[in-house]
Amino acid sequence: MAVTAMYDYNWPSRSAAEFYGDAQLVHVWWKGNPFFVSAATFPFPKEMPFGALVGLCKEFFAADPDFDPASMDTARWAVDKEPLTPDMEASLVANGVGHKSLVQFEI
Amino acid sequence: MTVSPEKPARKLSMKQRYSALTHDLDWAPTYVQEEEIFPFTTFEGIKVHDWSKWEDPFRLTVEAYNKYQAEKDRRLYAVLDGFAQSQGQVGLTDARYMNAMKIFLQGIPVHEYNAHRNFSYLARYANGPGARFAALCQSMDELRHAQTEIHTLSHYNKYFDGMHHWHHWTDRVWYLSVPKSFFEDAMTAGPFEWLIAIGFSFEYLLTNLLFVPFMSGASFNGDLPTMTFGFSAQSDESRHMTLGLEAIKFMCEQDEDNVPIVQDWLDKWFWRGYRLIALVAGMMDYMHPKRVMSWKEAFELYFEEQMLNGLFKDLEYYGIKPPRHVQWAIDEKEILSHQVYWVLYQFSHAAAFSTTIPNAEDQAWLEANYPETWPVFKEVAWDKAQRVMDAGGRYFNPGLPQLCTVCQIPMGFTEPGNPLVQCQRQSVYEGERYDFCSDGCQWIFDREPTKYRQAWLPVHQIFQGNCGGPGGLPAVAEWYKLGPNDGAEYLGSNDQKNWLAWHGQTPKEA
Amino acid sequence: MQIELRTQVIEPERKTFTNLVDRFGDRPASRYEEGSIDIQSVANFHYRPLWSADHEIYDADYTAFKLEDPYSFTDPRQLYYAPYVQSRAAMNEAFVKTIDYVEKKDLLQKLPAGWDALVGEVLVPLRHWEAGAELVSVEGSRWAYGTTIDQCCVFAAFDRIGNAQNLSRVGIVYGEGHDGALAAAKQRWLEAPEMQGLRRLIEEVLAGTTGQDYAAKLLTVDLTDRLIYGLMYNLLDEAALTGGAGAYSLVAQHFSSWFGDQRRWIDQLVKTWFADPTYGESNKAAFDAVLATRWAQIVEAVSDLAAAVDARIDAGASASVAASAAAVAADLAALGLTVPGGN
Amino acid sequence: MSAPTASRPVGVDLQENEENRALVEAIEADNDDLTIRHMPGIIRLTKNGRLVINQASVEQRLGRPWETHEFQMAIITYFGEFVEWDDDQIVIAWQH
Repeated sequence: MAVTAMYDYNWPSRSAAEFYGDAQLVHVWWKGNPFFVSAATFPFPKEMPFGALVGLCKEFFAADPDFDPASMDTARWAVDKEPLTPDMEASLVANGVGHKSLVQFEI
Repeated sequence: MTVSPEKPARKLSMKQRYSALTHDLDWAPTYVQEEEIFPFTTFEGIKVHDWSKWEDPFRLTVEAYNKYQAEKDRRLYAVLDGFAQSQGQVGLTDARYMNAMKIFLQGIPVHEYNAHRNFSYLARYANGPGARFAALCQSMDELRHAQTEIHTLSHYNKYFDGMHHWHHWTDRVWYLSVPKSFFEDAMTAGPFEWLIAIGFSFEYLLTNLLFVPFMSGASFNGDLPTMTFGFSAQSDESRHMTLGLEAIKFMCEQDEDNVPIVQDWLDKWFWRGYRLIALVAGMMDYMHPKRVMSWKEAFELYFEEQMLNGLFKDLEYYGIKPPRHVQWAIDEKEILSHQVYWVLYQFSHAAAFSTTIPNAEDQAWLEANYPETWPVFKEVAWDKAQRVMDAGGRYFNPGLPQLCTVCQIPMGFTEPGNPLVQCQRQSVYEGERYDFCSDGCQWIFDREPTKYRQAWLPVHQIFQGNCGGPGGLPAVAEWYKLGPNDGAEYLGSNDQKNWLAWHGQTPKEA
Repeated sequence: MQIELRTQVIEPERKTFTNLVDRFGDRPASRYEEGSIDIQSVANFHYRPLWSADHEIYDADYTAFKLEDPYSFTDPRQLYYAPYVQSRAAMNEAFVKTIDYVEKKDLLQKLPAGWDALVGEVLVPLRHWEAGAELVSVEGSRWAYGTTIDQCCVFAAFDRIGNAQNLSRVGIVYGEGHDGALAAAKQRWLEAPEMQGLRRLIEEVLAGTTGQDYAAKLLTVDLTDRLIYGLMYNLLDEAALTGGAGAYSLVAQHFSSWFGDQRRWIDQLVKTWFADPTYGESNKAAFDAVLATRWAQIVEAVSDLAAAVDARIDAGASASVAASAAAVAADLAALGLTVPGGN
Repeated sequence: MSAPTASRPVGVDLQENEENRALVEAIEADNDDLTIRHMPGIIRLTKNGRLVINQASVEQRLGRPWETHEFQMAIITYFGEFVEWDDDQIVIAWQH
């Protein structure tokens, strides 16, 4: 829907992909564990392998005293709510992760 | 001229006199077109046929306004002076109470001030003299509120951290973008939308929740100055509520075609305002050491009973329905404050207030007031946070949160009926994804995507290097100008140390 | 049980807010400073206005008059809300005492014929000038950059609607408690030839026929006020005393003392604009532009008013306005400004 | 159709202090079936239908002249609508 304004109101996004160069924002969400009150946003390189994201997650979510890093190896993944069996060697982009995508896992 | 020996009684009634002193000052221009003088009141599509139908039941004149406002301020400043002279801060329930007032100072006066500026816009550009004068009085009031709030908290600033740089923080720090984006959203709208946004939805529907139980709570916690300014501000607020109510009725009565536009604005601004005052829910239930009533009870009393059962029955007459997404708000009343405080707790290392785990007394109160939701929340959140604490740590979230594009609160609100799973909504507009915490925020974005995609989202800006460059959190904190004592954990904080010293205690005794 | 007297002095952590320490040094700040400096948002605005394609919510570009540091201007009266309403409550109380006295003694009914006509046909219609000036003032309250300027504007707006109401009360008393005199006065504002110059001026200013610069508009009104107030509330105040119209003087004194207060902040603002290290010269040029477009119109409009005064009483109004205009022009020239028509 | 206005509550929250005692007493005297609730600093008065504040009742208890404008010094919030605010009376009710 167009904004009703006194002129053609078409201001651009201030979070657009172009502002992040070779990186893109990615939201990582541990679904079902509200100890992390919300998903976390990261500026990940587009070409970063998915496996590197998993590696970072193992460190990041260790803030939860009950977290077992090994459990991530069997996590169920989804990107933008579509289930995904990630190719750990392939890049985020190749795994369908775009700018401001929601990468979620359940363990 | 003949002079009668006995003066007759005043010949003009209060209403006629008010009309002579306000409405009658106006005239229809003939040297220029009316729309040249009032250029902003047509583009929104609101049709007004007769501005003289705008009613102001208060019928204040400048003389009466100055007289009563001067008296209110005399009383208020006497309380402030007395409190400062007697070192009243020593008599608060606890220093951690001050954290609520830190958020208040950082997040409220600047927006009272914004309201002042935009009511000046209405006072200038509304076509009708009645509406303009009511707006001018409100502009003055809002300036008053900004200043009395600053002056009230000025004394506390001398003795507590987390207040001294509020004006710098308010334009920059992440959680303060929540109120900032709310008011800037309203200020960038046209004059009629502003009236529905702030005049009606915020002032009439929602500010009671901010001011009444919260200020009563201040009194309960020994904060007499805050109670006094709060109630004093509220006495102006009743005029503002009246303006808001008049605004919605006026628009609906002027033309049937206005009703759907007003309904859309009401739907938008109810949700926008409700999300904003979620912060108050967290402050009331978790940051006040002693509580008058829970958020849930306040919501039932001041929103469900007064507004849904009272006001909206009245507005049915015009074809106005209760706000879209109101049921979502009702469903959230059991859980809202837990989620908000949990956000504040885990990100207070990057904030100008401190937080701490609710103590045994707090927990008993939470259990009694939220018997359904507190035990669930306690288990997944606070028990774990306590274990981290017991092991010598302090749980802070190691990252930056995903923010809702519209309300800008970290996306910690959960799906209705499922307190363990956060609500995730996404829209794609012109190829770009946007995230939302709720159906309400998503609906608002989808109506006006080219407005909300401009949002200066703090997390996104940090990653663009616009908040102190690429140096990570330390660089951001420096750019925020946060001092070492302004945030993080309350226990062991400078505030707590001072508090204990004032009371002749050491941390161990506490 | 022992009661220990607390003798310890609690040392404050700081004297005031950090922005004020940064600006003024480590000293306690006044309530004026805490409530007026740096209150307005300045950074990271979220959305663009729906009603303007080329401005931010707060934007120094709403006017050509600029300050490198907006807070280099402070109100010489140091008025924030509480002292403002307190001082105005006192002023209103004094006015009410006057008007009640005037009413009780039927003083407006006892005016000499010329003064009687002057009050009904020239003075009371000026309530509409005040109402228009109120709108110009409150426009500044929205568009000014910085709280200290905005605050002076909103107080001026409130003062002026108050002036309009006070003139209306004069009209009600003049009309012996009815609003008939107000209706007649409004008719004069709309139709009497001597009022049309002022009405055209204020309508054009509000419409922005020579631009939407709020500060230029304020200055236009102020220049006009200097002549109107000089005539109606200074010259005629004196003339009333010698002309047997004491009631006029009783009323006029309130307006002239208000105007003295009003001019203090405007003079200070102009002084600050002109002294600005970066914008001083461009501010002067902007003032010159106001004079070039409006000065002749202002003098003519108030001269028409003076002629109407001269038609009713013998107080030398036209000559006085001409002298006032010359004096104002000389003041402006002394500031380095160019006044059209010679100084 | 909405519920009749007579059966829907309206109300005011006033500052609970010595200055407002006469006002509260006047409201209590002039409004039957008033519900009263106390909170710290606040007295909340609610009633179904219509709530009336009479200048004469307040003045009688106060022992001095009282302008209806003075009500603004006492009020914290209200719900309903000011359907009348005159020299001698203030009425809060729903309209429809």
